Amino acid sequence: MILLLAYCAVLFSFTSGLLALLSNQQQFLLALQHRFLKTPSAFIDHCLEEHHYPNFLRQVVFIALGLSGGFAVLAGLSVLISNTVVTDQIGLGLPWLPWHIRFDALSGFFFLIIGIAVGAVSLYGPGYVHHYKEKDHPFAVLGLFTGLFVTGMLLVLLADDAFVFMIAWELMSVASYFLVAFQHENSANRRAAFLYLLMAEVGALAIILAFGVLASFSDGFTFDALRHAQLSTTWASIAFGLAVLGFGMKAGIVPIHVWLPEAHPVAPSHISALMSGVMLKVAIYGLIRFSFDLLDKIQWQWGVVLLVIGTISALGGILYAMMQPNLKRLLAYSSVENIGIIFMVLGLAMIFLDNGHPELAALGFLAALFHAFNHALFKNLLFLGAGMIHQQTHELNIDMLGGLIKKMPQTSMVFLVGCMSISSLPLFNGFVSEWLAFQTALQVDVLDNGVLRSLIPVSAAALALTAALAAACFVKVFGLTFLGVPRSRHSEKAHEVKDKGMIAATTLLAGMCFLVGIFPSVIIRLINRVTGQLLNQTLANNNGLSWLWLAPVAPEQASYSPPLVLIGALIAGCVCYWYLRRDPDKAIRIGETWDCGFGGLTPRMQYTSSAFTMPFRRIFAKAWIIDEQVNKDMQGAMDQDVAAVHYALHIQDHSWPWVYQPLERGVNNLSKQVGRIQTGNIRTYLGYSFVTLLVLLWVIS
Amino acid sequence: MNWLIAILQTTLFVALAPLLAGWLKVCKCYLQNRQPPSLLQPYRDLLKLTNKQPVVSEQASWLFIKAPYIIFSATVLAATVVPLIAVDLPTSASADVIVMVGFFAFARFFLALAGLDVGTAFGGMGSSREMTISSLAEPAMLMAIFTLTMTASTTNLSLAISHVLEQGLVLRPSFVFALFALILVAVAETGRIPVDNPTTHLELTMIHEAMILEYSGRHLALIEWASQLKLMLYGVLCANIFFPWGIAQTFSLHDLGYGLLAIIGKLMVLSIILGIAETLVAKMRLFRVQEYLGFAYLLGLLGMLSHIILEASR
Amino acid sequence: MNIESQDLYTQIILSMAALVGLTSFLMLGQGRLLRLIFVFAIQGLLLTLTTAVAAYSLDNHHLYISAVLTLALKVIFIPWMLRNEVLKSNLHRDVEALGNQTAIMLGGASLMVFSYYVLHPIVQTTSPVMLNALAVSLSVVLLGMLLMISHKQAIAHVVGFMSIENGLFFAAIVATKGMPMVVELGIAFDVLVAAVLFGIFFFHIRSSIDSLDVDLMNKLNEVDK
Amino acid sequence: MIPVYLLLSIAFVGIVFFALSGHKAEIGKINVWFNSVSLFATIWLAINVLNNGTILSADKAFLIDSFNVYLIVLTAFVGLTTSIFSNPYMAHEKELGKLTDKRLKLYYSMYQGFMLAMYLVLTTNNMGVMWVGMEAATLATVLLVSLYRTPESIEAAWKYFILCGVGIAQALFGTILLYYAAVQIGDGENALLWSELFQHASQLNPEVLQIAFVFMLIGYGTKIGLVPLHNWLPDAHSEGPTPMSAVLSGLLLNDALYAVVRNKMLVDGATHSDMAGHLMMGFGLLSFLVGALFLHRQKDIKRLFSYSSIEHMGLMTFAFGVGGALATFAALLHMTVHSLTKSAIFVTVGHATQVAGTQRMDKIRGLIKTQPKIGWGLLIGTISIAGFPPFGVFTSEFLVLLATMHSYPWLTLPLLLGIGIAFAGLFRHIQPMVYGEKPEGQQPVKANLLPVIIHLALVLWLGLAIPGFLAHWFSQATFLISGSSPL
Repeated sequence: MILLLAYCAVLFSFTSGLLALLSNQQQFLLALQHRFLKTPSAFIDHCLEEHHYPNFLRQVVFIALGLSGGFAVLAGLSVLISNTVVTDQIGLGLPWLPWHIRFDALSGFFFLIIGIAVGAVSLYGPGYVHHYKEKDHPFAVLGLFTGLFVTGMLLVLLADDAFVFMIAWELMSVASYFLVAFQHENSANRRAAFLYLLMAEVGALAIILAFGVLASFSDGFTFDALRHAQLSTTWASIAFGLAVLGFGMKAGIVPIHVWLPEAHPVAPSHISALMSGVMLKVAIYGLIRFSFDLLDKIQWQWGVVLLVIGTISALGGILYAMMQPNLKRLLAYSSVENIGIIFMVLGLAMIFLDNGHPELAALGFLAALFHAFNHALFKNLLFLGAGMIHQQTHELNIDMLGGLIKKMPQTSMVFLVGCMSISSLPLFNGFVSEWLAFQTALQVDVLDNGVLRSLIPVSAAALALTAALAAACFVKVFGLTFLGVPRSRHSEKAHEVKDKGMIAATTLLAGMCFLVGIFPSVIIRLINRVTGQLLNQTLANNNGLSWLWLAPVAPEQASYSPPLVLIGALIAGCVCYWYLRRDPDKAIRIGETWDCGFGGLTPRMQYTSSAFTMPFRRIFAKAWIIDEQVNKDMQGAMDQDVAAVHYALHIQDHSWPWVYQPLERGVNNLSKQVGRIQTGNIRTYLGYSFVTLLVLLWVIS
Repeated sequence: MNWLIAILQTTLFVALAPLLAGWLKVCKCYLQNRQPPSLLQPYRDLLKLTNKQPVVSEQASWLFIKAPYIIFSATVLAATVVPLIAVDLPTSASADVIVMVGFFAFARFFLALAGLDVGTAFGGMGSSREMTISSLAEPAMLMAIFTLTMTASTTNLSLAISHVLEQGLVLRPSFVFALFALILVAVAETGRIPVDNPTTHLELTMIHEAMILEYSGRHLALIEWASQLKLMLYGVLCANIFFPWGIAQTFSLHDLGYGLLAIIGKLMVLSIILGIAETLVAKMRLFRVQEYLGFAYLLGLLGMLSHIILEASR
Repeated sequence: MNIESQDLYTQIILSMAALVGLTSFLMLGQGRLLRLIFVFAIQGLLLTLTTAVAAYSLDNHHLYISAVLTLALKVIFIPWMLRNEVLKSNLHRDVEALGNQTAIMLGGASLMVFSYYVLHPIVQTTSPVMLNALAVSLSVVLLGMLLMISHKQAIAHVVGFMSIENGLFFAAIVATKGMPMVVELGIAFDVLVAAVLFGIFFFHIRSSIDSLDVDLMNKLNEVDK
Repeated sequence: MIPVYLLLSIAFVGIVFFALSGHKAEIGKINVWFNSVSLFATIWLAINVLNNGTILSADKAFLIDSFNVYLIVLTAFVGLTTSIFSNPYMAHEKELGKLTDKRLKLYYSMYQGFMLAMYLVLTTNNMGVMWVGMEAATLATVLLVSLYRTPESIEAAWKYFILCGVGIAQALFGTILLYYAAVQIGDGENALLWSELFQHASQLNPEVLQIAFVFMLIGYGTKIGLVPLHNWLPDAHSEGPTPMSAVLSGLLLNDALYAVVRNKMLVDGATHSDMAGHLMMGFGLLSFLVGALFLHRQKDIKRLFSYSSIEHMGLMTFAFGVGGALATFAALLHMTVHSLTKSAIFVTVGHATQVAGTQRMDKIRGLIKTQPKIGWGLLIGTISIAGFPPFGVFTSEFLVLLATMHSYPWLTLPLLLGIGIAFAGLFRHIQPMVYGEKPEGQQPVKANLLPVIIHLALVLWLGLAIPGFLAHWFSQATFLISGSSPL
């Protein structure tokens, strides 16, 4: 039954993909109709009309997608609530290895995430894609690969043997590659797509090898067999390292993250939302499945590795994000940051697990999953919002926007919610998971190892720094995009999106961000099931999870009650509001902005993105490769008075010159050397085979 | 009962905050041998501002008008968490110290947005600088506070404080470090010299002032009040965490009054120290701030490590 | 082994082997195409004789057929064709300057030794005669390749190619008393077709680069200039 | 046995027929008919094999076991689809005036000649005849490589001819040594019959067989295109007509590998060492890596894919060398999917070159916008050959990786590198060709993409699920070769 729901989710997403292929096929459909339907129904005729058809098809495809999302949510919830594990086999795959399917709490939880995201996207989609021209950007391609993409992600979660896992994984990668390359007429997209697929390939190979290590110590590729693989610590560590490499490449951890900010922004916005919000979570799922489920014994050193990687990614991600003027690139980088946070907490969980504190491990694990959930919510929200902005203003460069809060009130509202959640302000969901992360880190006292005892607090402080930087970053985003005065004609001309679906989708996500922030224990109880299944250990203080209170370890150690806080906030707010607004004769007077008496404030006088982040640029100068140029045009006698100033700022990741370019150069040089074999002279070729022959003869005798 | 105490305490906080500001001014005037204004001057200012009609720029959006209320209530919420005269607050159970830091972040978030809202250069400058400083200050502060919470193995402030009380007078090197870190952070966060100058009116050196340049009337009053409250909050944190003696542990009137006197005494001493410091030290350049806060962070870290290695090592 | 103890057949075979090897050496050092072809024809003749002797002494009739085939192909047809080519593209006057001839010769000699060394493990399973024959034919093969490597002229390449075939053929006859008939015929057919094709190619090559120097055919290379 | 004779005679008749009347119009269609008859024959044969297992003809001339039966069907199938493709292709070439009637005649007749040689190699039971077939294949195709009579094509053909000739000669020497070892235990006439040899493999003299195998490997390896014997391959592929490249990549290389593997089985039987395996692994890995590196510096699209053929043949050779059930199964599967995919790719490549009017990749742009079918075909084909699921190439690469990880863990690193490098090398060239705006002067051409669709569909099917009878053959062949079966 539960499995049926899951299959429905997969099938519907697949169907939506196939349905998309029917675009531009209405002649064919008409033929079918005349063939089979004896009585022509008005409705079908109406649908198949020349100008209705594309719209109708779009609706159908996205409805199918939405159904798949809905079923995914249902399946996830039902498996989490019933707390069961269902397995199945499908007669595909290798002759001696049918596809093994397993649906447990962990998969269920991620089903939930995907389901919500896909549901929102399917609401949002029709309004967003209708402005693509069929000739340049055929809807068939977009719809087909969106469907396949979702199918792949869902299958990854269902997979129970290495083979089907890899197939689903690669399906996900390839489908999303086509989506990244969807608008392939500009070369940036092509380069991004290439880089993306390359990294996906390398990562996938690493994962295959990780499975291979396990498989070579066990019989068969099914996860059951792999679970019972008996390997030495060394081999286990090798497998873990490969897994971190493979899944981390997908998740976009520093320094192998560079493809991510290239690829995610160039896809259509609802796809970027799926990629950044959900696909990265699938990578997290893979890592969890591999290390917590398949590897029998966790080593605390692995935890340290994850902790360090995570810290670096979190800091690096947010620092890079801060410097981006392009909204979607910025969001992509902030995904790197959030993934980093998740890795940190997972690392903590591993450390506690190996040091014999499973209940704390459960806490960390829970924090990680909860943050994954929250990140899916608000990152989807933000990307969809960015899509709306782009649709209305045709502009993603923050420095060209501004003042949208008056033009697009609803969009600005939901976007504000997104920004507040992602910069982890209280009352919103981002804060709760961060709070849990801190609580986990603060339990360091129970450890004996001095190194860990000093390492973990430092990383906790790094987490604090990350949170603060994130707040700064998103102040910049919201402030420059929505507040102030429009910086370009585009943003002046902008107006609120018409399409109900887009508003509905974003509002839904925003509402969930808030509700989850107020009643986190609802979700946390679900995750508790997952920890129970995976680590055989739930929270130390399960009854600390009432709808009102959140006391994961012990009430006297730490407790947080969002509802009470909300009430308090309302009281305080209302009191002072009432007190100050009591007499109406002091209504507000509208005056013009204070311009120091000079007059003539122009929009160009406002702070821009690069201006806002200048202090950070100076303070953390080492974090980037900064190329900052100021050129003055001189004029007048002796060329002494400045006519115009040109300011150019170019910021680059360190990992380009340190990781990527060396590799590229290496391969090119190597192939150059190899090219010398092909001299073109036949006598040399004869010489090769002659020498080969002699060498071989000599070798064997 | 203790809910009542909590509310009373909060109102005390809100009520006393301007007084502290006034007292600080008085101290500074004496130190700089000037004629001090009356202690109640801040109250008069606030009252005057509340009765004035606010002028709002035509560029401003709803966010600009709502922001002061949000900022003020966020700060008040922070105040509810911190034990002023008595420990064992129910409020500090519903929101622990991390949430308190969250409240500060909340207020700051909206303050910065408000600064950006009217679209002047000053607003942007102010909020950019404010976010910079605070994002550097936050980890240092958490470090300092974590030292306490790990000693008391709780993040619930009132429990932590009572834990310190129970232990009696123990000289902890970690606390020394943490105290200094917290003081440095407090100076930075409340925008005092040497980081920021609350009394400046030269726009280019402003940080906090630059953001609220556009505010007037009751909005300005709220924001001023919020910042005084913030100052007092930090003062109380320093005082009650590290010198908790005198704070009431039972809710008998005698104890409460005693606690009130104690905290007033502590705050007076603190503000005298602060005044002396502000008189002696000159305001530093904006881009020396990171060194200053880095030092604070270092102190916090040292505190943490000395706690882990010296005091709780096994 | 000592040669007296062997029967006449073996002695003949061995001396033939020696002669064939010798012809290979002659070819290797030969710069003039016409002489090269001539020596090649002689090698073919020796091969024919060997085949005939083998056929007679083992009275294995189908070896006669292959003897005839060899005679027709390797002694008459191919040399004749090659000779025409040489005359057509009047190369019969110029001598190809072989780079470092002594080294090539020494190399050839060491190849001879090498092939003995390689085939040595076989000795314990078979008679030394076989070893000799096989070693000689192997070295003929290797020498043929060396010839192709050292000579620039396409015609020389064909000669080398064919002399490799000769080596193989020699091995086939001496060591294994001839292959199964069907294989023999197949091989002969292939050689014939190959010869014809060579003829065609000479034409094309000359028409494309109006020379038969293979070093001029290096358009298809991938070395960065 | 009838189907075998039918198969061979059809091809033979084809040679003669086309040689006489190959210039007529509609000749392409007739060629398609010939090949479909052969396909029918092979399917008939396959059904026979399915029903009553291995077939050994009465005179022991032909042997059809589960190792070669699917290769035969594959050969006939690819031959058919390629002929379907070559019909419009050659017509177009003739319109362009690149070809005369005479050469068209030659082309079609030699096409059948090549097919005949392939069938001969696959069906025969006699190692000598197998050699003859391989040589005949060279001779049949060498004139097709130089079909356009450009200096480059002649140069390529000459190199192809000489190198393969010399190589194959060494294979003959190997065969002679094999025969020499065989006559010591068996009688003369049957001594080269594989069925006999395989029965008495353990009695054969190991030393002789070792040397023999070296010669075989060098000889047939030249045809497989193993580095450093590969130099002829890219030239021949790039200069000949594209259908030729398709069958060369799809069939000739496979059959050469088939010959090597047959000999390996004997050697393994005789010398109970895995010397042969190690040699093959070494060659395979070398070819794999070098081929992958070569991909990066190609300018000609057909050269590009010929190097990718080298790389894949290297992978198969490596897999056969690794031995064991998994690797062997993977290698067999890979032979199938690679020839299907690669020939499909060459079909699209042929049309792409006609669309752009050149083989230079920097001149081919925006295929998807020019002629979406070709663009997508090329892109999907490349995705599949690069080893992305759910295409079959992925399955075999997956198995190879895991088998290697099991037996030689450290060799997975070079494999990993190779796959990554090869992928990058392919895509950095393919992407700009398919994507982007349509350059002016690039016109759609008359193309029949049925072969591409069928091939890719089959590869997809093999990737998702391997049909029962094929799995049965694979596992039996695996058992024959490696002595153990994955099932």
